[in-house]
Amino acid sequence: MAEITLQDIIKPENLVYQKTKLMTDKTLSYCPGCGHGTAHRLIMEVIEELGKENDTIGVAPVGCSVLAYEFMNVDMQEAAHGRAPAVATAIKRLWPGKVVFSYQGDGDLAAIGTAETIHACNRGERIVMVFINNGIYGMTGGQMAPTTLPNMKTATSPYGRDIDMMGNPLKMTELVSYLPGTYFVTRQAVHTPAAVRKAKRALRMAFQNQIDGKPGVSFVEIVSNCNSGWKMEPVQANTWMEENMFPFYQLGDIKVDGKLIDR
Amino acid sequence: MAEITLQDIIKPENLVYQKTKLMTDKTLSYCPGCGHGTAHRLIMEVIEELGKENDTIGVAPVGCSVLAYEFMNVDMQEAAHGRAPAVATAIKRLWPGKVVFSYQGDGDLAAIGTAETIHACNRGERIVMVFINNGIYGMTGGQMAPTTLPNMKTATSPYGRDIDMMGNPLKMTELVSYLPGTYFVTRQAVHTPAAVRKAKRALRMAFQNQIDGKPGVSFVEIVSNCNSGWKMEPVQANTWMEENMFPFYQLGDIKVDGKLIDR
Amino acid sequence: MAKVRGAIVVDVEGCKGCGVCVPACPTDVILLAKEVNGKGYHYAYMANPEACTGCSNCSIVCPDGVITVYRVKLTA
Amino acid sequence: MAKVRGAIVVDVEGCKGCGVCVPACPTDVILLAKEVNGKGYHYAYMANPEACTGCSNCSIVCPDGVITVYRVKLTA
Amino acid sequence: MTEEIIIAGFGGQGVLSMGKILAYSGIMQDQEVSWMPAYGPEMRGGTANVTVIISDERISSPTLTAYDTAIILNQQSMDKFEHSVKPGGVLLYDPNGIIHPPTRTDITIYKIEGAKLAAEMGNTKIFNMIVLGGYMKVKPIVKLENVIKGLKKSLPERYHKLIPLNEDAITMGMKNVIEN
Amino acid sequence: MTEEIIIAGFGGQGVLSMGKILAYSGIMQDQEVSWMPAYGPEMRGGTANVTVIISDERISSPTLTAYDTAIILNQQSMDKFEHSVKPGGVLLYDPNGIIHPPTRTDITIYKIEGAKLAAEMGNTKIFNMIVLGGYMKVKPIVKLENVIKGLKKSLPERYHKLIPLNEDAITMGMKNVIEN
Amino acid sequence: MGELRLMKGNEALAEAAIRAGVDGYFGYPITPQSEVIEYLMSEKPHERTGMVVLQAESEVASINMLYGGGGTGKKVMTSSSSPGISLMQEGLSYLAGAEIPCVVANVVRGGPGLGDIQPAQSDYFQSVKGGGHGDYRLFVIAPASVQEMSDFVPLAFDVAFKYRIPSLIVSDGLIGQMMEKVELFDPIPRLTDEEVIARYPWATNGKPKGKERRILTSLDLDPHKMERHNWALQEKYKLIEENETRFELIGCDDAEYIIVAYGSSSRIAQKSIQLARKKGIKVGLLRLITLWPFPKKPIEEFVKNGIKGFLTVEMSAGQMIEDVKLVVEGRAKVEHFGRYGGVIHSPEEVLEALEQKLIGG
Amino acid sequence: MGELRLMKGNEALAEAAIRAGVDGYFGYPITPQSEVIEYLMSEKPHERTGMVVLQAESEVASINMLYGGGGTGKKVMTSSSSPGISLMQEGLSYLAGAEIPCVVANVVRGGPGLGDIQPAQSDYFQSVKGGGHGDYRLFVIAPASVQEMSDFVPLAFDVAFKYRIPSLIVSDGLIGQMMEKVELFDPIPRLTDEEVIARYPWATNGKPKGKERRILTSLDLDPHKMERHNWALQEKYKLIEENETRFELIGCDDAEYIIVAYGSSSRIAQKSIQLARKKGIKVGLLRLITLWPFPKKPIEEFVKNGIKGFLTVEMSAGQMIEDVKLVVEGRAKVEHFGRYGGVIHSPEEVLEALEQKLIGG
Ligand SMILES: Cc1ncc(C[n+]2csc(CCOP(=O)(O)OP(=O)(O)O)c2C)c(N)n1
Ligand SMILES: Cc1ncc(C[n+]2csc(CCOP(=O)(O)OP(=O)(O)O)c2C)c(N)n1
Ligand code: SF4
Ligand code: SF4
Ligand code: SF4
Ligand code: SF4
Repeated sequence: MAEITLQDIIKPENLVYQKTKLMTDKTLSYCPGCGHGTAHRLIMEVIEELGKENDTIGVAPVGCSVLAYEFMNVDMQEAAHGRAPAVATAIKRLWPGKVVFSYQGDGDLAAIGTAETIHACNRGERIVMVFINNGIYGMTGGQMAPTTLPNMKTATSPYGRDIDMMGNPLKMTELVSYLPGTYFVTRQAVHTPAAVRKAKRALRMAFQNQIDGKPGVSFVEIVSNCNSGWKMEPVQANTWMEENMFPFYQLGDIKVDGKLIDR
Repeated sequence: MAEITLQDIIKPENLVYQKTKLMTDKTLSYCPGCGHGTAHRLIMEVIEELGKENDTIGVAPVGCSVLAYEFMNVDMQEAAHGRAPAVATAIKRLWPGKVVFSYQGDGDLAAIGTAETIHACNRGERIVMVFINNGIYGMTGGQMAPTTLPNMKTATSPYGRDIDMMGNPLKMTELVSYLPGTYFVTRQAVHTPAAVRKAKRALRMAFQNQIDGKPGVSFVEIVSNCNSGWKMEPVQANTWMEENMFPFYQLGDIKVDGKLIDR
Repeated sequence: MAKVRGAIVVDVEGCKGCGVCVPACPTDVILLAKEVNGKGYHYAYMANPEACTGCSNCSIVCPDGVITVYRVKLTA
Repeated sequence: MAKVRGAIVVDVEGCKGCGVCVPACPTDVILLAKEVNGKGYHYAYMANPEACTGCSNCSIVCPDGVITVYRVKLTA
Repeated sequence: MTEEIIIAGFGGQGVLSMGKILAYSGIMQDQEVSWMPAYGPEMRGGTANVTVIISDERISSPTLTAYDTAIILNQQSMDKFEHSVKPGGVLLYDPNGIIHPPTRTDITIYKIEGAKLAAEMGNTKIFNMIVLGGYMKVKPIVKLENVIKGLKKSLPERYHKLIPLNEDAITMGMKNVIEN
Repeated sequence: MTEEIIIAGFGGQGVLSMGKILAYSGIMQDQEVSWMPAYGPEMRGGTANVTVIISDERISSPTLTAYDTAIILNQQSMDKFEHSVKPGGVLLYDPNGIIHPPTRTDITIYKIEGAKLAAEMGNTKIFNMIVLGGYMKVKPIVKLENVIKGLKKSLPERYHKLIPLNEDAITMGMKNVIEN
Repeated sequence: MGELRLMKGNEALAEAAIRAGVDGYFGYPITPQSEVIEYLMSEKPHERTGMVVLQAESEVASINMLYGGGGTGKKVMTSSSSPGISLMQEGLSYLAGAEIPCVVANVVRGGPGLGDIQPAQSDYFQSVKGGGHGDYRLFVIAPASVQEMSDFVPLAFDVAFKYRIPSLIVSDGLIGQMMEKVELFDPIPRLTDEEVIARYPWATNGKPKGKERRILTSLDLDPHKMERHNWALQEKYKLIEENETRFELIGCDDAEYIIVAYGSSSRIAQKSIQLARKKGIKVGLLRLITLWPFPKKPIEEFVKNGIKGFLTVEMSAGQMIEDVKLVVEGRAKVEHFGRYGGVIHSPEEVLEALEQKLIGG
Repeated sequence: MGELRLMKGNEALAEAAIRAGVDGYFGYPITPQSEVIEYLMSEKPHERTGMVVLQAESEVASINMLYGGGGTGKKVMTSSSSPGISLMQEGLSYLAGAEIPCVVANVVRGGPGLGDIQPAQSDYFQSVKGGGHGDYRLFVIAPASVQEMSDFVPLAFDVAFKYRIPSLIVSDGLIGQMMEKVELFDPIPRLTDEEVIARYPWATNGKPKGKERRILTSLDLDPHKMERHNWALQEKYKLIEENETRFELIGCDDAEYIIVAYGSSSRIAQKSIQLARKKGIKVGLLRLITLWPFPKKPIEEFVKNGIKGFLTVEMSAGQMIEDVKLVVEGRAKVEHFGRYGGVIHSPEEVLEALEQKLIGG
């Protein structure tokens, strides 16, 4: 076998992976290792692959991803805290031919935005909702989220989440899966190559459902890390996530084609 | 058998049923035949029987029962539309020894108040939530509620609730039963003597749970009629309710002692 | 041969004539009056007082709580 | 005897040195540099370029999308 | 010309729709009109009233404290509005259910047995049209033809077959109104 | 006496806590103090700065555009604050990472090799205390004993054992600060 | 002449929405304005014009639906009454900040709190000074008749789109519940998607091929950029003040006194003026049509021409009077006569107040 | 002397809440005030005093928790920043209507909309004119130092309970984020349940044996009763204006010009005044402590004594200036100098504005 140099390999014709041009060139505002970046990219890759770059409107929430519009190279609206489902509802209703998605954190979607989330799902809006569950309020400095695990320490549960005083972690994704208005509900992660590939397949199915006019919300949770909030190194955070978050927030499809999956 | 006259029977010593003194003497503001009155009375009877007249704080919502404080002879707060669970949460947290209940309609509890409902339940507040589901917004003149049945006509669905456009009826009670913070969840009715007796037993259990410090919300739905909103005579409305509401909103206990019932 | 006899007292002015008590009575004691009360409602009354067993069914379903029930045990 | 050879190009200034790509590489190609980039991050680099198969695992997990991957099939 | 009317009675008596027909009739004869109901708790209490103004000029306040004409259909309304009729004005009432008939002497008082007549005609729903007829007789502000036009405008097509019946009721009212 | 100081550098350099210790020391010697950090996106960007004022009088504005002393710990901060030192004022900087050293001639410029010294002492965490020492030498506003008292106040009990180490660092800084 | 109808103010507003080519209405029931959504639903506007009508889960959702829908360049509208409007304050601030056009109607009722459902004008401050946070304004217009409930809908949209500002139509239970003759304007067809795209290049409805994406946000983490954005907003507001102030003068030519009022209370006041004129009192009415921008010029003119005094007649404890005083600056007497909590002035008591507070006083 | 500490404004507020004997804090995180709830949680106030601290699901929930908790006679408090406060407007109107005492702190940030997280004073109108619906007022007090972030907590509660009115503490990111020396007041023990019951007979905490039940509501369907309730509120507000107005005069004795400012901008202005005095310009500072009731008297005095002019220095496009003008009524020059959207004035530019707008102009 001939000796081959890097120069021989690094040639345009040998390109196998490159950041999609639907991500802008701005440096992401996220902390090193934060899953938000991967989630952004997967959504943009799917939209690019589906050829919907010029027909997509995204709704970015308040949260770490408040600046998502700086990175996602499609038309975007920044929404008030928790209200992305209402914002996306109106967009889709008025432009039924466009592809509409919301992208929300756990504080946004499962605390202040609970009513908007439940009702957009219950009405069966034909949108994609991407739900980044990092178990914490990242943007505001690591406070407890509805999804924070029992005994987990955050800025507002400095001695650990006390279930008796602060309530239970909320499985919003399971909850919306019980509503007839959700058509596809799944929980994914983006911390390993295998997880990323699965998550991308899930996102592709979600967007495809919308394009095909399938009745109801396609809801994709992505369990993600927040290493600054959790006060860990990125790789350590991913391990902690596998060991602590996944047993509680079990990965996999929950509802497909409008039918609950036996799990 | 001796002839006995009405006068012989109608004597204080023969009294077997009389409106509890925990209901005031004001004429109820409800339409003839409306279940709100019965529900009010049952709650007051239970509180009287449990000896909690001087230790109860009720929270009345916006809705037909906005004037509940005129009829229930205990300390009462009128709450903003949908916010009774938040109001009741604070009362109970600050007076853990008192008995606290909220009383809400379906618009109040399941539309505008969805977030407060879900989160009070999820936190496992030790309160009783009474949920009057009449499938409609009574107070404001019969508009569609989240609980309105498919094809049911209301002021804002004059051609019947179109599921595709207006979404699905929301089974809020089932939804909250999935939350670990609910301790007792049940669905009752008050249109027949048998139903009333069952409903009262349920309410007694709910309040007893609270008094016993059981962890979590005791949630009592009462499927009720709204004959003006439904544009029916009271007795006819009750029949319609049995035939149309009950198949969808199945009566019975859903969760007892923190455990879901197999139904 | 009834072992018990009952009677109800309807607060005529409080009754809204909804008729919910009528089918609730197992012994068909109650009817709505032809006459109306001060508020224009056809109030409920004991049309068939003999049959009343004082079971309280009517009073517990009455949304307005306007029925008071009495009962005596007849020692046969 | 590798049938394919790959190579990655890390956008050094864009890399945040999170290290997520390191365990993602099945053939242990990547390490974080001792040196830091302009933002003070120990950026990722091909420590073991021979082993790269161009599988793209690293690039798809990179949160910042700063890895570009190339691959050639070597006709044996 | 400006005619300021209050119509007041029970909820089911067709008070609001009588006012509406009156107002529509005004429009049909090119006049300005306003129709202002009491709404909310007052309605819930079982009573209903509406202020109707018909005028050749732009109407200022749609709510009033004094009226040219009061059409009164139950005792509560009598208690409330008898003294709001302007001196020299008109009070028209249905004596059914009226315990204390009006006593003012500075106004003209008319009586119409609307409820009784409606029962006789075998249709309680036309009660308000009978009363309207009475009013039209004592205050010929709106012409019958315009009332009919107004009815056509305000009723959905499928109810147009009822217009002759309504016309009969109005005529009946016109015939049977009597001065007190 | 009023001393208006800006301390500016990277997020991890202990800029804010150095300011805090300084402010606490002011309190220990019965002075008025204020400590105003840049917060929010500026912080997220990886830089940090804090304005500390120590005064014998009530302090008015806690934010300033001109300073008696600037303590500068990276190039970005040098670019931003070199020209905010009042004429006759003091600029103290750590040359580590500084590409363009300060050029002003109307102020006194001091250098302290904080990063290097900390590395030598085997503990990068005391970097900011070394710099503080340098500052205390060139501007003897707060007394060492009050700094120690301040440290005691601001550190949780369980960290009090580290105070001697901090004291060493301060001394090291005092010794090693040099005029440019 | 357009079609004549006898309609409630709320119905006229709803019918006008359909005719004005509104693309989407999002609302939640509340007395005294539930007829708006009820009328819309019964009219099947989806069949008439393709308009979307959706009952939202709350007023918070409604206003954020306006944010989404308005942001795409479509004409969107909601309506509510006082407590519901209070819930919209965050959303309104976002809409103003992101410069999204839309129309909100407030059919005001008595407050504070749950209050009652009777007419009131006690949301004036909230409407014109900004009930939400930050320095922003809404274009605020106050119909005084059912006719104007209809006419002001297209007007509110025109201004909203011209300046990219939310418009607020402020009426109350009286205007909403009463029926009057209304001449309906001829329907304006809804814009096609292509027209929307061509007209509103700022709108987010799918990135145009080969062009930059559009972003709608009210955020700028850099305070200096945020300040520049605010300056631009203030410039825009100045422009609106110059161009869009509206008012009506009734019987003011020879007036020695001026009643200042808007909406319902201006109707009552008109009657009072008729009564006053009969008594020989020379009083005129300045009826505000826009509440913001506030009609300063006519007041300034009156003052310059030596008016003896102003009486503000408001169904509130005295809110609009502040804006009158800010123009008058002590150069003439300014008095307030208010009924509130759902009570409407009688024309007679307004006259009495005029005599006692201004003429006698 | 109380304990001396170096604290952030937000932390001082939180510590003061514990020491003031607050029974319950209910809040939702938002920059730049999340330290309040974080500090409280870390202090375990439940162990220190029995105080309840709960992170609510939203600001809407928080404010309604205040309604519930405050209604029982307990001392309850929340804090937020501009967008969160906008969400509370309905609740605040209810609290005012039902006359429930409570304390709300707004650590203001740049707006409108999401804006930024830097200090601002652009929620003045919302705070003092009522951002919610209906005629109501809040007792609004503006700390200008960390010390006052502490001291004003018990004061705000005192007024709140004395008059049964919600109190609003308005600061901003500067006051919230900066550290200063603060002398902590000695803890005031929480009232026992028995004391609460004895002191506040209006509170709903279980019907007393043999007595009437208590009802808390802001509803009265009868507009005349509602109006009477409103009259009573207005009477109460007058009383508060008489008794609770607070301000500070700095260097005003010989002043020819007056800067009017509050909170952060009053701190900046103080520095400007030092600079001005050095230049021989005789300028004083009127620092508002209460924003409502607005300190009219000192302004009236200045005008009477022939002051040459007022400069309002606000981190807003000009809101508080209206209240100054309403007192001055054209008798002296009133100018505004604002930086906003999160930008803070520099002392130098305030001096420049003073020279240009008032002295030179
Ligand atoms: C009305 C309102 N309340 C609070 C905030 C402050 N805030 C911004 S983002 C956020 C929560 C962020 O957490 P999450 O949604 O989980 O997203 P993450 O940052 O973790 O991605 C909060 C509370 C706000 N902007 N608006
Ligand atoms: C913020 C707000 N929005 C809307 C309303 C109007 N409103 C009062 S009650 C109600 C709904 C009533 O329906 P429900 O809760 O089902 O109770 P019901 O009257 O049927 O008993 C509505 C929409 C309000 N008072 N406040
Ligand atoms: S007590 Fe029983 S038997 Fe008697 S009337 Fe009532 S329902 Fe009938
Ligand atoms: S149920 Fe009660 S209100 Fe109804 S008819 Fe019978 S007695 Fe009357
Ligand atoms: S492409 Fe595959 S083999 Fe090459 S460095 Fe990346 S993960 Fe390793
Ligand atoms: S995953 Fe990306 S950002 Fe992280 S170290 Fe690797 S190349 Fe750098």
